Amino acid sequence: MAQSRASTDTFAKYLLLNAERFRDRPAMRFKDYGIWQSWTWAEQLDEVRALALGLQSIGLKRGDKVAVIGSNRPRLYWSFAAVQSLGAVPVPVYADSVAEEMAYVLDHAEVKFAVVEDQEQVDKVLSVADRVPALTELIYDEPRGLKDYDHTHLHAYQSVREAGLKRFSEDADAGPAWLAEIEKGRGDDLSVILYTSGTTGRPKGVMLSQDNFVRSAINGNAFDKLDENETIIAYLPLAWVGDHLFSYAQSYTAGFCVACPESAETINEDRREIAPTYFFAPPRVFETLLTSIMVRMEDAGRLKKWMFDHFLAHASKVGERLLNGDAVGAWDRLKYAIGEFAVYGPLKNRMGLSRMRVGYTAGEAIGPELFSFYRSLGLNLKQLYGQTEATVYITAQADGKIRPDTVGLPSPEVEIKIADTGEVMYRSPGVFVGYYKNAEATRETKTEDGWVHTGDAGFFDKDGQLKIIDRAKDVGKLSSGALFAPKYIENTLKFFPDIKEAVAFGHGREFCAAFINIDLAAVGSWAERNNIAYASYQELANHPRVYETIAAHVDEANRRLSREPLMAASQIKRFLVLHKELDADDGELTRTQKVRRNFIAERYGELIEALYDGSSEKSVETQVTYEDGRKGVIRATVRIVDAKVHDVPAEIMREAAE
Amino acid sequence: MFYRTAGQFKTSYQADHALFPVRQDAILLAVILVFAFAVFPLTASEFTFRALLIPVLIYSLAALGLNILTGYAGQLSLGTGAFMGVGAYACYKLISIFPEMNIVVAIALSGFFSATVGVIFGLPSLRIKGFYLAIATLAAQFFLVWLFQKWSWLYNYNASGAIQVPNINLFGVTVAGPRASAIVQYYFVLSVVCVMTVFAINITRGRIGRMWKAVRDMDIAAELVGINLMRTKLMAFFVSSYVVGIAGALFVFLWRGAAEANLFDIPLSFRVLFIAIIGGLGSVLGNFLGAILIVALPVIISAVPRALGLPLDAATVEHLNIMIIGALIITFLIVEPHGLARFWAMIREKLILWPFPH
Amino acid sequence: MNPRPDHTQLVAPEDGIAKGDVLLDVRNVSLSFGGVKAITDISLNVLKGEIRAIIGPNGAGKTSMLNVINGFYTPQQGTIVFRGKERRSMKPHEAVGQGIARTFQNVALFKGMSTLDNIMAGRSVMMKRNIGWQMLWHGPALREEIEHREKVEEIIDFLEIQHIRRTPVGKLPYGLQKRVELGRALAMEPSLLLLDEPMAGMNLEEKEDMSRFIIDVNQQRGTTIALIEHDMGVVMDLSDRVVVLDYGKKIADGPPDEVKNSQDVIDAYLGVPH
Amino acid sequence: MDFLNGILVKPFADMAAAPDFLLQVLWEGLVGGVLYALIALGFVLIYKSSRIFNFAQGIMVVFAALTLVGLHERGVPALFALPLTLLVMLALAMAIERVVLRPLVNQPDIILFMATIGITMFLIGFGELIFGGENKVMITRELMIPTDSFIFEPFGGFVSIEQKDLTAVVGAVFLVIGLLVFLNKSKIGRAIRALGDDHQAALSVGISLSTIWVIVWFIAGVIALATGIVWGARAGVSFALEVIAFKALPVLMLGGLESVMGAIIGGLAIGILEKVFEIYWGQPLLGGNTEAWFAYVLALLVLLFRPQGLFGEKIIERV
Repeated sequence: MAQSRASTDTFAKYLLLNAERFRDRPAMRFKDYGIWQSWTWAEQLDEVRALALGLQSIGLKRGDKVAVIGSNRPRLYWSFAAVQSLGAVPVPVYADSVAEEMAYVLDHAEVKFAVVEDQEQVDKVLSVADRVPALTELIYDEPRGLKDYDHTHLHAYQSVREAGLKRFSEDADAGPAWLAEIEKGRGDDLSVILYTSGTTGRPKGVMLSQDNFVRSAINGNAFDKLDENETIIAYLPLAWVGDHLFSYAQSYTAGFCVACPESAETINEDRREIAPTYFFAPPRVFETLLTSIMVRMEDAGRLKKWMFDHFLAHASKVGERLLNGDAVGAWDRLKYAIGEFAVYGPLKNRMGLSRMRVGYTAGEAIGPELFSFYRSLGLNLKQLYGQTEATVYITAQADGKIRPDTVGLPSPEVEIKIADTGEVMYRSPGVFVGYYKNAEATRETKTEDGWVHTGDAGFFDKDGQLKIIDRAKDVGKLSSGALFAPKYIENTLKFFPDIKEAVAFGHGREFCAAFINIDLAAVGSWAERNNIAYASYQELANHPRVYETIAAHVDEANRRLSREPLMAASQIKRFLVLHKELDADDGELTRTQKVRRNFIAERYGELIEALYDGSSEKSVETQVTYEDGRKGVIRATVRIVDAKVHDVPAEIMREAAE
Repeated sequence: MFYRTAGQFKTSYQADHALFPVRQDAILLAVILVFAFAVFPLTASEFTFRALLIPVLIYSLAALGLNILTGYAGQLSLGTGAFMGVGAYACYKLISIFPEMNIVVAIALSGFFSATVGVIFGLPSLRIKGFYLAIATLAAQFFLVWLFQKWSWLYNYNASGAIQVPNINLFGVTVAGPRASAIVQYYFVLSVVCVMTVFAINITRGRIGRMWKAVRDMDIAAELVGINLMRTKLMAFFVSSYVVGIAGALFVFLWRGAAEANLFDIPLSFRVLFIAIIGGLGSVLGNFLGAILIVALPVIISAVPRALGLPLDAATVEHLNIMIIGALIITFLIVEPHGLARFWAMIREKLILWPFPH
Repeated sequence: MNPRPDHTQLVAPEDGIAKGDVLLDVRNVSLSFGGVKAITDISLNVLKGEIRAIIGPNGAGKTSMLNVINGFYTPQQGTIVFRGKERRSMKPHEAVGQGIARTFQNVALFKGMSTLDNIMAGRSVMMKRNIGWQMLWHGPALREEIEHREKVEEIIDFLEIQHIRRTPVGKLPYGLQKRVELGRALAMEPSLLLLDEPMAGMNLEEKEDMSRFIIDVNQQRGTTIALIEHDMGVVMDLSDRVVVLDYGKKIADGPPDEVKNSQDVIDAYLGVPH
Repeated sequence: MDFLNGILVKPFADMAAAPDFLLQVLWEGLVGGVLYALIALGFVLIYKSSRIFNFAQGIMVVFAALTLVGLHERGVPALFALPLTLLVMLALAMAIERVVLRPLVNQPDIILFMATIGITMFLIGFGELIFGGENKVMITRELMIPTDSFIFEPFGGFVSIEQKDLTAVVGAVFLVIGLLVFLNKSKIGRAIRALGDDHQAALSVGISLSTIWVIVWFIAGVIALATGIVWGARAGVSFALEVIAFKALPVLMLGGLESVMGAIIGGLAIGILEKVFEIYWGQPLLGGNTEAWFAYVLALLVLLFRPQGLFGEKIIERV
């Protein structure tokens, strides 16, 4: 059964290979019942085989689609491999999708089976089952509360697994037959269909082949020198391409161990325990982490606070240079070493990143200050620019010389060109097969010769590093003709821990204006310390002193924008603090928590008008969706405030003029 | 700061139930043990052994015994000194009657005598609670010390009324008596204390320890989860008095060399109680910290003025000593009522959370 | 292969009583304290597998009733038949031995211990290794400890209190303390679980959670539950049968709907004088 | 048989044979009992008002006596030294309230108890440092306490009653009566009594908790001084006196921690019984000095049957 690397073109084959070469090395850990339950590769093979045989016996066939819905737990990862081993296609679905969204995806993908986490997901799937005609069998992991459900087409994972084990032990042919089934797998087989939440319209099903993932993963492993000694913690949605690549594809190809946290509440604790060597997170996670660090340090004693600030300042001075291997004076090195002992080391320890060798931020642009903060601590955090359609990698920053304002060099085997419109286009082994049942969209995105439109505007700088400005279609112009890149402005604002989300407007307008969402954790803690009572987010957001604070942040953001020749014109003239948190349940954010600007512009049209008509306040009614799906209306009077616009500093004017 | 716990995870309950689930704690303990077993013996003077190291260990053990009863099982006792006396006298009689008996065996057996007496005086705890029980334990204190004085069989009818430790050999080395060297006695005491401490830790972290703590925290609820109060309390008295008895035997045989009845009087009981309370009730570590403080304090108080060139007479030092200990007790209770162990726990917590304040 | 239990171990123990038969029969019990009558000639039964509620206004004798059932008080008159065995009195820890566990109106946890230890303490009775083994720790004592830890972890998982596993219970908010207390009672694997106002002092969300746990305990583990509750609404949703006490007397007994419409009950709750 | 005879018959025969001696024994016991009762009273007052088991009560007796004698030794006239000592006791009460009680309010009982042991040690060290550790003679004569004896001859025998003992008993009776009047009739007294049950109720009287504590500790100090004078006159003044503090503890067990009457009756009962036991059983049969433990063992036996003491309120456990 010896497999050579060359012939391993599917994940099922990698599973067999790993069970041999990494037999007793850990493949999977899961914090459950208080300890890290662990499985070696050999055991993982047993689990996957048991599930595969079980699924087969309840009717799963080659080519069937299987929805996988739930949080990061071993059994759901195993179902990917089990489903793929039989030549069927897993379709991971965002676990927090409301029933409506889920119904569309399940139906569109024509899923026949669904493997879900618990009662909540079972209920959701059952509630839309009549709209998903293809769906026949439902398998759940967590049996709690499901005892009295009709089990004709509902199966406990445990019982499917046991049926598989029984088949394997009783039927001597079952094992070999399964292996034969795996042998039938080819690199160009479909590996998964990932539904992108798209900023507009219905989600599209991105079809990715085994090759797409295998080759991207191998390239990624080589690029970052990942091997079987890594450990990662799997905590991002299963349906996100990044998680599928990092926690599944790279784990299988490199043979490293994936750790699943106990629950959403314990993720920080769990990360600290595991201390991943390879870590990935969208900027939002780094932001939250930084905010919580700063909030917690607020309560520290004077001396400790001084020490903390002092060493962080030193880190921001020399930390990145040290990491980049630049020359740094001996005294600064010594001071940095003391800082490492007293502040940086402990801080990394508390974040659970002490052992991190390689870290990526991906998904969207990260604020340069935020990025630098982590790097200055000595963390090898890098940016990665990618897409579902590319199987993640388009560009990535290589170890060493890293500049925060670029997303790095093209990844291995990726070709990139900038279209006349300024749009970035790429071609690579990771390029997707097509959109499922949507040839038209496929044609719009992918050219005949395999180039894919990213939809992002960008350019290569003089080092050949790619710089992304914004979504190609979002980059607009002020009525003066000056460039308006909303995301850039928003990121500048979001640098402040008090600001959780911002939405900038200005295309075709005279000036730039913004909606701001405060960060309840940061501002709430500030309010507590200052004895400001508040009953709700809305009340806090509307508090005059909160407005004062935010105004100061906007002013600082404007000062920063004024230093950028391209951006100086789009300083924020007016802003308001929004009366509710932007929420994916209301469609204001995507499931990956990106702002859906057009939707927001439509929904809050009156507020935008108020921003530009000079009024100082505006009463609005907004419909909201609660967690349980009920709808309600909140009313608020939102105040609008003017911000100061800064002159462009003279030396920058000169530079721009040159 | 020093505690970098990231990456320390447990894949089995065995590992989770290890004595030191955090690696740095194990390292710290290893360092301390190296000091205790190697560095101190190589560097300490006779005076240091006799005035500091040996008494610290013995008092720690006595406080550990008391802590089991008071800190874990919640039964306040003011009669520790007398129970130490029972251990000492029992050991003395055992050695007198069976001169060939191995000293380790004799000490181990003498614990059973104090344990038995402890259980007898613990019987009232089934009906009496709180301060009433504390006073009741004084009955044991006064009665037993009276007995040590009046029952001359106990001290082999010596005219002096005191017990005198003969020279005793263990594997050819003199461990007790006038000829024993301090370093040998130190090693002997250290070994006994280590073994007893390990036993105590194991008992207190398992089923029995939980039952004790349950009785301490809320005896009614403990009874209603099926814990037999009588057995649990008497078990605490038994184990506690056993350890205290051993400490008493060591106290006389490995340190003082001779003892009169009034050595085991109230002041001894209180000294042990202070050690347990200042160290921290419900903690094993605290007993050691408390003992270090209480034993070292008089030494320091007499040493400091001498070093400063202010020679104080012995009586003044003694008075100052008592006064300062009194003041210290109050200060400690105000600053950290849960003792030095909690103090350390807080420091440790700070080090783990560093740089965060909480 | 790594065994991962699936909530199958902790079910109510076999006690020889079939589902739907009488598990507990309280017959003509009266209890008084120095002349003050707390309970007057009350009879009621609890069927195996049901959720039985005892309700009534303050001072109706509900808690006294539970105290009689689990042996904390000895009634002056009447008998109690549990699992076919008749008795007048027994020690509370003997009641535990027979399979009765309970929670308290004012949380009675061991404040100095962690959540884990509190629940472990609930299994003290089932742990047998003697002090000799405990001293050595490794070997049988550790094996036993781990064996019970596994079951306790299931309960922690069941009650969704993983994140407070190591927290001293004294520091927990009230709602969580109640949950830990339920966990401790469950750890005793009782045939009959007595809950004294499990939702007292909780907000709506906590009440909903607690109701869900109670129902899950009853349905998944088959544990028979007798509970006291002040909040009528919760009781009516939760229980199979309800008995209403007032001034130590039984004034109604039957399914929730029936009881709700009983005039006596309405009067009692509205405080009509007797 | 001899043994049983020694326990059950002979002591009573001895009593009957020498009733005058029995009377003398009873009187001695009574005087001892009065002192026990006084110390116990100090305990009870403090316990009732602040739930503190004041271990330092015994040492306050010594400290008060020592201060009185010490002041006199340094040339302060006796009658001036007395009010000065009272001032010292007031200062002590205030210091204890400020330094110990206030920072420790709301701590568990055992912590407060330990703190009073700390106070005890501090006072011992402090007292000895200032006034020296040697035994001193109470300034009985200077305080105009008669030192002669009344001699009676009942049953044809001989009973001697020292006048200072008689003064002590009479003085104690007045002190107790005064105290009871104060507690029952005055506003502060009622507040003190209420405090034991309910802090809020006591505060509603309009006196701050601190004030009440100072007053209570001061009263305990006054009682201590009275006890110290009497006891010092009998046994001399030194820290060896602290043993009487331990004597008061079984009194408390017998009488109950909160009962004033219990303290008085318990004190008298123990004083008399331990003397009788010592004379008729202890010395002939047990080698004497049984007073060291008799009171405790007696109290322990009583408690086994009445865990709350003879006068304590029955504790009903609720869940």
